[in-house]
Amino acid sequence: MPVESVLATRDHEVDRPSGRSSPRSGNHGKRTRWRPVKDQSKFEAQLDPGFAAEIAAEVEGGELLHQCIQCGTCSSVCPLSAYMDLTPRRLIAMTRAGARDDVLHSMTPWVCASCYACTVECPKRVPITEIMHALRRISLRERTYPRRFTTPVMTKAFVDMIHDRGRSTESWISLKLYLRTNPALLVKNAGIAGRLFRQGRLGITRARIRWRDDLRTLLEAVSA
Amino acid sequence: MSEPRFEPRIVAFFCTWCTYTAADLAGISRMQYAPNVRAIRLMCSGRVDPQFVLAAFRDGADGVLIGGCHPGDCHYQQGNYNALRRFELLRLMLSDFGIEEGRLRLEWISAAEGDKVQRVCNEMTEQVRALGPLRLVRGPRRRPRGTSGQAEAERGPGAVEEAELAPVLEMGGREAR
Amino acid sequence: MLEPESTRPPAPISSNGGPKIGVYVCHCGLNIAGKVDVKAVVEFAASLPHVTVARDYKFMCSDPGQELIQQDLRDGLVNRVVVASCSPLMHETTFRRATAAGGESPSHFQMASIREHVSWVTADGDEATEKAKALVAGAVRRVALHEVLEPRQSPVRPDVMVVGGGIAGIHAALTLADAGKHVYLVERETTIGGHMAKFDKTFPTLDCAACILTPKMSAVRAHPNITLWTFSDVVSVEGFAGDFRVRVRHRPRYVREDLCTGCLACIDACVHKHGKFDDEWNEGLSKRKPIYIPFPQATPPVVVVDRDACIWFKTGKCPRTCVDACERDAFDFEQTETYDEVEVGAIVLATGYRTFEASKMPEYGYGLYPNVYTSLEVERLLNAAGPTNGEIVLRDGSRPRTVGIIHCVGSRDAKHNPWCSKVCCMYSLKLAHMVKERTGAEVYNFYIDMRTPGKGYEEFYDRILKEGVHMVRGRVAGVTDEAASPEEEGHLVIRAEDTLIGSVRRIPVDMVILAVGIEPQPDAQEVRRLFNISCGSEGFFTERHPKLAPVSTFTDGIFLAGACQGPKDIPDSVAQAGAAAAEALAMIDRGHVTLEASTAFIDEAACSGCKTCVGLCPFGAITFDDERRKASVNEVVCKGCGICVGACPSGAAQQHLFTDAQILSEIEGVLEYV
Amino acid sequence: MMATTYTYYPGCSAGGVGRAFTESLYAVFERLGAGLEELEDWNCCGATAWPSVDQRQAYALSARNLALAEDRVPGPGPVDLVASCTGCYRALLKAQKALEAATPTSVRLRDALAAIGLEFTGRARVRHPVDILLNEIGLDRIREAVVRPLTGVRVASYYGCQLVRPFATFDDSRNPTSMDRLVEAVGAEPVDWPLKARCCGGSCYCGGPVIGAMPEATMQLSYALLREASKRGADVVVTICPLCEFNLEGFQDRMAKRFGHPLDMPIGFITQLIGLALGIDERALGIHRLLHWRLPERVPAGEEGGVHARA
Repeated sequence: MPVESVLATRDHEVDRPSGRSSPRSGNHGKRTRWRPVKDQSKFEAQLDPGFAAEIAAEVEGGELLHQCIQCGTCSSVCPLSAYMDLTPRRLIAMTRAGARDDVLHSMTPWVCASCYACTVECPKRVPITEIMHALRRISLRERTYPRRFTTPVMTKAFVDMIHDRGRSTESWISLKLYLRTNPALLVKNAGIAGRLFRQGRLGITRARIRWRDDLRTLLEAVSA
Repeated sequence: MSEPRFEPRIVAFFCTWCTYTAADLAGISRMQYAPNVRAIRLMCSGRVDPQFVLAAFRDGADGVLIGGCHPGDCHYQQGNYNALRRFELLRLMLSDFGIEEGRLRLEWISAAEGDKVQRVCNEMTEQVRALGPLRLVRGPRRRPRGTSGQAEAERGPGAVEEAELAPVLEMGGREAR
Repeated sequence: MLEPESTRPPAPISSNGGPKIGVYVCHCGLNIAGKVDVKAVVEFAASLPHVTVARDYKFMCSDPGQELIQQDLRDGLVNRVVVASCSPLMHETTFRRATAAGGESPSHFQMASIREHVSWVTADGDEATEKAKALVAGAVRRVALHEVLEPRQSPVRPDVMVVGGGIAGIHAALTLADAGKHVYLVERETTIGGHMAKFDKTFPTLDCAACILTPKMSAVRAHPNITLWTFSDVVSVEGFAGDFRVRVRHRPRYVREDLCTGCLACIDACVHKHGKFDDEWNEGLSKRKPIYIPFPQATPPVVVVDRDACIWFKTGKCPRTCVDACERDAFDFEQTETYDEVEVGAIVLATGYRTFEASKMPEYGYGLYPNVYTSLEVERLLNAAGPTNGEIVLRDGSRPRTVGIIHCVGSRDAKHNPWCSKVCCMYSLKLAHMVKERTGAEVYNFYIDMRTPGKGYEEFYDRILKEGVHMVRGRVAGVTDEAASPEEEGHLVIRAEDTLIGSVRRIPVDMVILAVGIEPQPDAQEVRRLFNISCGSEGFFTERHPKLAPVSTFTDGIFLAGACQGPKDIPDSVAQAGAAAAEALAMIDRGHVTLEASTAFIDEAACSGCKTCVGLCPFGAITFDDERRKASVNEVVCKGCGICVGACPSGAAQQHLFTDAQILSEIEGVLEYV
Repeated sequence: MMATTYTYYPGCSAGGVGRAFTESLYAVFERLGAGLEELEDWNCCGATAWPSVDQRQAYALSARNLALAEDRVPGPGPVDLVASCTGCYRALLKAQKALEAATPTSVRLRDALAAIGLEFTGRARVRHPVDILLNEIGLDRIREAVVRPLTGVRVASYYGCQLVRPFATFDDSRNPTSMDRLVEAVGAEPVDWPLKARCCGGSCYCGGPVIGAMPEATMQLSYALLREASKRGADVVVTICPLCEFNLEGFQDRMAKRFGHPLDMPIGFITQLIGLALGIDERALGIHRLLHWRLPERVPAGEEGGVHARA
């Protein structure tokens, strides 16, 4: 699979301020690990010609992704594109080309903050944020999402909690998250938790709604 | 799908300057739309005589569409306003005959709006399809309509007798000469 | 070679000369035959009443196709013709002519549009065939009732009006005038020259705009065949091809054009010692006095008084030093609007364009950051006659060291103008070159796609690349003064993804130039109504055919030149202006136009004298004889709309080729198939 | 307009970091003669997490809230459902639009609601408190109610992302001004700055420092905002999003360490600022829950003895 080669820097290097640090500051003395370059060519057999249509069907107005002119407005208004392995523009291009595996393994949809700047600014009205959400759905479904990255874990924890209780409680979500991703954060953020507690801003009681059965019935009914 | 879908027949009167040109544009742009609308070209929507609309219904149309230039854009200054006035009058008249409102439609479509021709034709076809065949009893002069050849027996009570329309059609003493 | 592909033996011809209809179904290559079962349509047509011949052919509009019709007419097989092919707006004239050439009245012809209205818009072949049959049936039933009409002709006046005095209007006017026609050139600004007169250099040759334009401007003024009306606008247009009556309003300049010599002594003498009001010609980058001339070579070289700024008009108290300074006594503060009415045979519209209003895109900071300029403003800065005498300086007088040029501002954007403005890539390259040459600055061009089709254009792009202009492929998301690093401090920062390297770049610059796109004039819709032509929803005037009639309009006698029809550069505008002039000349030199045959007439026997029609006619073509209590139509004035016919309660008013009987038959036809 | 009572959707963060927002919102609305009544048994809006799993279910969550709001207020008039958290506001609004559209999804949602005995008839309209303050209560009424004008206080309004995007219902999505107008109404001086609707990186979803997805990215984004606000001379930054507020406020010490630049920018909610101008007790406004809150000396002291409040 070409996935490995294209996204060799996935996961551990996501958090790099590539777009912001001054060019002179370089790599901050980090040693660059040599990696053999794999064949990056794309053979038609590796591409999925129906992928763009699949995404388009997932999203209202999704067919507009065929209108994309690759101008890069989305990437440049995106507050987080510097931290993405594929800029939003590239993600759209690869979606259109049918590079299904690369797209579904990309970190980009999980880095997206859903701030909708791209959607508002796109000169061709491509609903980019919604496409990001669609890509998340598919990558969760097909289990191609980055396992140790926080956002997918968070998503699942959040959805589970709502499903069970109808409401979320920030403190509990965070706790769950730390345990599943990086327990060290428990220690690191203990001070903040303490402060929030003193300010009365740390909800301890786990909230829940009364008609939880209703909620479950509703969710089942809409998925039926 | 045992029963064939009802295919309404719709007669359209398009002014040559705007709507007919827009229909040409729809063609040039290869915009696909329902084949049920048959356009008759007139110089101006103001030429649409109420008797044309009534005659169309009598002759087997299930719907009539009138297309003219947008207000203020008439090639002849105000022909489309005349069309509008007659249209309002016709609507009243048709409801008296029990012909549903949805069977007659007036649209302003400019020469640039090929997409509107497509949309309006599709909408109108679906609308009239939903209303079903116009239940208008025709005299022996008219042949049965459509390939399905709806039998006279199918026409239940409440169908409009053509005789009722006759006085209107004859209003000006003008039958097809 | 004629090879009729299916023929029905001629039916016995009735001795009384009744209708014998020939139906000719066109394949139009595969345009029709690819969808419609042409044979089935022919067979169906042959079964219709009065049809004596039914044939199909690959291309009916071709010579052999027309010959097919003419032969059948000559052989007496048919005396009425129905062609089922493209839209009548396309080829009706062609086939009417063929019918006439076959010896039959051209009015014994009817067309069924089975291409634009059927094969091109219907997905299913069977349904398309059924619809084609219906339209053919309508045409056959109607043509049986067509009457013989003699084509009416009307003489063409030899004079021409050209509206708009930019490069397109100037070129059209000079071409027509050189051919000996009298031209009225109407311009609403105080000078001709248009946008081109504001430019410094023109791409790709970099010749100076003034050097090539001003001789033409002088030629306009000097030409004995041109009446130049500046500061004037068309207020009404009446009549039709060959005989337009146009009313023109002249706004007062408060200086007599026939006396002013353009010595400009009055401007020096004005009580305002310095310019105080935004100079529109310099895009507001400089100030002018209440009395001014837009630029030294303005044509005509006549000053104008700005009524809203002039102290005399505002207070009535001014020593009027300007008047004293004028040796020719050219001032006339009592001037009012005057009107002229002229009769012309043809009109050329060359009303031009405007540039996109940059403040509509606040993300680019125009109007917020002083050093964000539009391309037009920079053209003025570059112009030696401009506000800085050709120096590229920022608002504080300093020279920029880095300049960013943003392409596609307002263009290719679904939120603003979806179209490509065509000229911006090239003029942005030109500006990059000029700015680099004059200031030595580093220049960054931000583009989405480079579009340089045109003679010498790609070569120009090569040259600019060689000169070291930085080309960044990415649409700019925003211009900001927010500094994210020390080197950005005090600069404007342009943010764009460099899509070719896949990273977002922040480039600090001193000056931003917005390559604003081309859009229709704000009053395009009103102008189009005035001249009774059509335009797209955006406002560019619609040509009669995008390929084959690019300078004609749907209104005979009115032609288009320049960017009023769509974004165009100077060479294209001039070429189109020449073409429009040639079309106008062809019409004038033919000497006559064929009038619409479909005029109204009154069947006096049926007229009840109700006068309904008289008030309805928008053209006053109907008169009423009080003595006989009958209405009558003046067929020369009648435009053939049929409004009176539709309204006549007694059926006395009728319209040639659109009689009640004909239309009712067509209705029956389109409904009574299968 | 007097004594209008709005149905209030607090959202999950109202019980946590957003507590001060809710408290001040109640206090300010009450002072301005508008009531807020919490929607009974409201459920989570689904935020951006649920659409990442199932879009239709996400709509269903919000649809229930909209239907509950309609159920609570008898017809036939419209029901304004006020959502203070911008994430909830956007999610509810999106669901409202999905319900209103004539699409198969809408039909499906309505059918699903029917399964639990609820109905969406189109009466429910999602509104934001800023929208209500500006367009229902009105600037005039706010100006009249001001007892302690915040003269001279330079306030940078921070709109965040989802208040104006993707739906700009009552403001411009690129250059919003609604909060600035409120700031002006209470006598303070709005600071115009280019980053007022730029993402702070603190969305629970993309992972503020607490979540820890991308601490560096979040710190960079928040730091850029704070630095720019202080560069433009802001005394205080007010916002309308519990997460933005927490994110901008809670990590200033870490940012200071990371970027080597001292930071002490007061962050609060716009409703707290308005509340102070209306003379509402600081405790009622939840001022004590803020970390850096402080207004400059330029403010004339009120009867409570100044507006210096640090928790």
